[in-house]
Amino acid sequence: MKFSVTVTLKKDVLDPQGKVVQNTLNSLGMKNLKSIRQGKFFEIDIDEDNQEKAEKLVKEMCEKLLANLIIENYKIIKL
Amino acid sequence: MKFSVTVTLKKDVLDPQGKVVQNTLNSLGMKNLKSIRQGKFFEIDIDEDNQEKAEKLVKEMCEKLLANLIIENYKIIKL
Amino acid sequence: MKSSVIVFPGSNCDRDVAVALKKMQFNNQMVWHKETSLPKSDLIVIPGGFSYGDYLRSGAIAGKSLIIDEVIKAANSGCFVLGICNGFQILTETGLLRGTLLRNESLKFINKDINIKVINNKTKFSSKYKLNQVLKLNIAHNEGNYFTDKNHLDELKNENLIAFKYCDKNGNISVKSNPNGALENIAGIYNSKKNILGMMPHPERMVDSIISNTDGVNIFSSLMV
Amino acid sequence: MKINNDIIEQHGLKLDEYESIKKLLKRNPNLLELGIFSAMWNEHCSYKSSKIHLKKLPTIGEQVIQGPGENAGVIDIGDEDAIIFKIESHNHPSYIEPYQGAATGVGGILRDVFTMGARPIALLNSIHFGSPSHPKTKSLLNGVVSGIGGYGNCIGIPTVAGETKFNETYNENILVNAMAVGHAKKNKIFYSKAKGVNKAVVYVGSKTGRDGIHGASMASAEFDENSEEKKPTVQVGDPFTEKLLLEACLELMRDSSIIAIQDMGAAGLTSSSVEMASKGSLGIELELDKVPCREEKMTPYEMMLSESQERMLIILEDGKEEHAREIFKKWDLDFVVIGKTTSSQKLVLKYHNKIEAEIPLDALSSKAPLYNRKWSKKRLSKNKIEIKKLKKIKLEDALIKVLSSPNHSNKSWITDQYDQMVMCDTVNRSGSDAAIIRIHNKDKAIAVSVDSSANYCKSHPLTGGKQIVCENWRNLIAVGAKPLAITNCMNFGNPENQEIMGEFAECLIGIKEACEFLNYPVVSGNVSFYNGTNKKNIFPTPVIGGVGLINNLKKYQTHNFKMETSNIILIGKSFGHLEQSCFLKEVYSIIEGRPPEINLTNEKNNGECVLSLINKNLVLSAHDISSGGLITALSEMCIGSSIGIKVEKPKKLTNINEYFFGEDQGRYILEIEQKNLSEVEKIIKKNNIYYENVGITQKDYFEIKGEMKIDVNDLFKINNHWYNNY
Ligand SMILES: Nc1ncnc2c1ncn2[C@@H]1O[C@H](COP(=O)(O)OP(=O)(O)O)[C@@H](O)[C@H]1O
Ligand SMILES: [Mg+2]
Repeated sequence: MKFSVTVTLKKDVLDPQGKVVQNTLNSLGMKNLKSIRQGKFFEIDIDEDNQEKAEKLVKEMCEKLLANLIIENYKIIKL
Repeated sequence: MKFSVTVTLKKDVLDPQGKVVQNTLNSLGMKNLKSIRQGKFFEIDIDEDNQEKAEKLVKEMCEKLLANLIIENYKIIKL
Repeated sequence: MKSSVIVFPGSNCDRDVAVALKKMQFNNQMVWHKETSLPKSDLIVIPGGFSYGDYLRSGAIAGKSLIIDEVIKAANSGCFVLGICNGFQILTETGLLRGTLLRNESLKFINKDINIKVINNKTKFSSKYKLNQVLKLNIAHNEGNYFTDKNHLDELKNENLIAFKYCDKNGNISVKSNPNGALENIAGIYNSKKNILGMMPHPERMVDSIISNTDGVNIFSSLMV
Repeated sequence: MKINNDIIEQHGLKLDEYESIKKLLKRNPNLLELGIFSAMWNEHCSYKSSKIHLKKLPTIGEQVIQGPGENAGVIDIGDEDAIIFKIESHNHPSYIEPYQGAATGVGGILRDVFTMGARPIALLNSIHFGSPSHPKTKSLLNGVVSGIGGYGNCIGIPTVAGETKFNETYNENILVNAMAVGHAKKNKIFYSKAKGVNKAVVYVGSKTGRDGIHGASMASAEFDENSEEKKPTVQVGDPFTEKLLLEACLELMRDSSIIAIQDMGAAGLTSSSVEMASKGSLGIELELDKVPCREEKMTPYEMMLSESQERMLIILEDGKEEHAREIFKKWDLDFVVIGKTTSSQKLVLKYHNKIEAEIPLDALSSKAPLYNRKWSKKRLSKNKIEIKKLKKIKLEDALIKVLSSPNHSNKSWITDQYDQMVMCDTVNRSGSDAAIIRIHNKDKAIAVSVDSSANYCKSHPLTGGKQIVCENWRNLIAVGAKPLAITNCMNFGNPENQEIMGEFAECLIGIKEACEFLNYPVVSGNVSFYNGTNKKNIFPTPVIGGVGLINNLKKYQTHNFKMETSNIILIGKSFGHLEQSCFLKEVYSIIEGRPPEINLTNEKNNGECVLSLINKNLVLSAHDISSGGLITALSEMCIGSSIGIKVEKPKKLTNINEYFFGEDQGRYILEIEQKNLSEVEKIIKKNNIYYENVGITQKDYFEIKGEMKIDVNDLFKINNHWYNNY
């Protein structure tokens, strides 16, 4: 079963990468870019047919490793 | 108008990060993880109401900066 | 004094810090991350480098290793723990220290000599420095941009838990003397019991006058007092 | 698949080469075999155009333990210590994907060094980009620099020196050359020659993927307009895995388990297995089913031609398998016995119990094509540049132009992105003539530097070749090191072009003459041809990487002025040679005429005299004079220290620009404490060396009497402006 996970910085956490990307895009002439924030993306394939169980597993991965819950949020999407 | 962009490594391109994450998750006991690949995620907000124009802009951002087309693919989703 | 240096795959300042510890007369042991017990030690050092390549988030994967449980136990029972650079990142990932280290503001790796100011010299790690003394140490990191929430920042200030701040050579703390964007120029912090120090600059690189200077010596030798 | 002319061509083979393959095999090759031939016979692996020229280089000397022919060169630095080093190009991959190209370039050269048993202790690089105004240059520069840093920083080996140049000749073809230097014990050096039949052939490291298939052929084919669209599977570097591989290999090397070891570089499994077996006059048989693969359904063809990084091939002594396996397991690396050595003198590949390829090894190595390509000589230019006829420029304005030019600007924007201090043995970091790295736990050190001079080489390859060797030698002398040996990376255009081949041949003659005269042998190197696009070739760019020895760390030198009111001495004669100079280029955009002449006798005498003065602790600072001449060198000594100078106008040369910007060779500037001046002069005179007293150091101001006076801090700003604002 396949999932995608996005991990993003919480709202009040500084995003140095996003900031630089934004400045660069602005200086490339894209003036109407209001904001851009950068996060991580994972494509996960697990050997489990029961959706509920599978989702629980993915959630565990996020909490244990993929996201740093102090500064990041995560979102799981079944593919 | 808001978009999300995911940038992923092309097939067959080595993903050292995903590899290490996979090994770690496996050694944390998650044996039924088949594969995990890591990519980037962007949340973009642009000042443009015309969807077609907005999408064109986001596409330009991807090709110019966000994705390295030699090794990466990107996908744009309207939010 | 007995010390242990934890070695993760990808640690690369482990030898450097071991050399410094030996020079300071510590009786040091290297401890491989797959070990499940720690030798008896007065000081545990988590060295700099790129544990697990710093893939995912710097320090994240090392923070899940077997030996870390032992480090946490030892720290909680009062053992001194020093995390340098990647070691600092690992300590924040394990929760032994609070806050996090984000990408440098420039998004570039930075290696250079910088100045830091001793903000608290009343700890076991810093007693041989003078208060407000300006040190020249070396930084080498991608993610040294310290960040924490408002409450914790207040706590750091109120309880005098900020160890060092980036400054210029005259001791001025300003945006200009901040190499990586760290919150309030913070270069190193203590936990509330002050037995754990995490710092981005590398004291072990400044213990030999042929290579640089000896401003880093007192971090190690203070512990000997 | 039936092999037709298209397929042969796609493999970078000429039709007559294909005929030779058929003759050697006495049959038609299958596709796998064709792939193997193409990998082994291409320029990159076979050196077919360069071999006969390279043979002439001096490669022996009492300091040489191993010359060219192994993964890297090995020299003796006294006691039980050896230094192992090599330079290699990664030009084409870096142009396509600058970050990964540069990163894997660093990874590759590191493996060449630690495969011989050395712990790498320093990284260097020589990077050449197109004109700064070319639309691609900025992102290439960014990508290459962060790729070099990304790999070296992560693996934890200091990047300590290099050179960065801009020149429009590299607009469509940048150069990325990486050099690695390692330290080993003399009696613990490992070679790639297989010995003994029926020995286990072990694959260790990362898994094999579809990376850079045809990578080796790519490096030997000219770019054309479509090459960016070809999008070859780019190799991605994994410095973390390389760090594990490094530690695991060094751990296994502590005892005597290894018979032979070789990294999988260009042409991966093919070249490593072929080279190890053919050096030992043995055969080798591989079972491809056992090759650890990253992707599903990989074919034998893909396995044999993959250029996946961070892999090694080892031939083990009997009975050592379990011991070795334990070590690689500890470091979480693959360890698989994939074959054995045989006595057949053939490469035999089996897959699913079938023989898929069977090739006599000599057909791949000693019987590979060898070309004596036509080459033409280049004459010295007869164009004379009348300096007096050029528009006048004030000395100060010219100096500012030079110091603020991309090529002469301070490189700290780059070097701050490299960890220069890790390992805690970096005595002298980037920014000087040569970096100095201490031998761990000892009181001695090595000095390292890389250099090139493409404009000189273009103008007159023979002189240019000599010049870089001398400049590199001088850079080591200036920090107080005895130069021991060099490695070289020959970056040239298309060798099928007679003129380009001439540039190559003549540069090599120049290198040879200088190396012979200076007892400065070549112990390793690399050739990169086909640098250019659509028949436009790059300037000939040989890069020299030199290693010298500092026997006593109390006696080394840096180029920063140390104190006020000391004397400044200029060693060597100034003739005011401005043709091909940086002055003419930066001020007048003129790149013409001949390069400065090389007088090897003076070069040697001057250098040896400077070295003896440094060794006697009579020198406060030292700097060689190169591009930009005397005034640029003096500025650099001030900028590094914030101490100024007061210098007289020349007495003999009438043209002040010729005197201050001339690029005459074999010259050094020394700072001498007043009380030592007479002793120093005595020694210099005794050695019959030409010298001049040019002035003294002073507080704050860079002053040339009656011409200019500028605050040293302003010079610093001028010199630091360009990169930060690019
Ligand atoms: N890409 C680079 N990487 C590391 N160091 C560099 C790089 N480019 C330049 N440098 C350093 O900058 C200094 C000046 O370079 P260069 O002008 O080529 O010196 P020189 O003329 O003495 O050979 C040297 O110390 C060199 O090592
Ligand atoms: Mg020099």
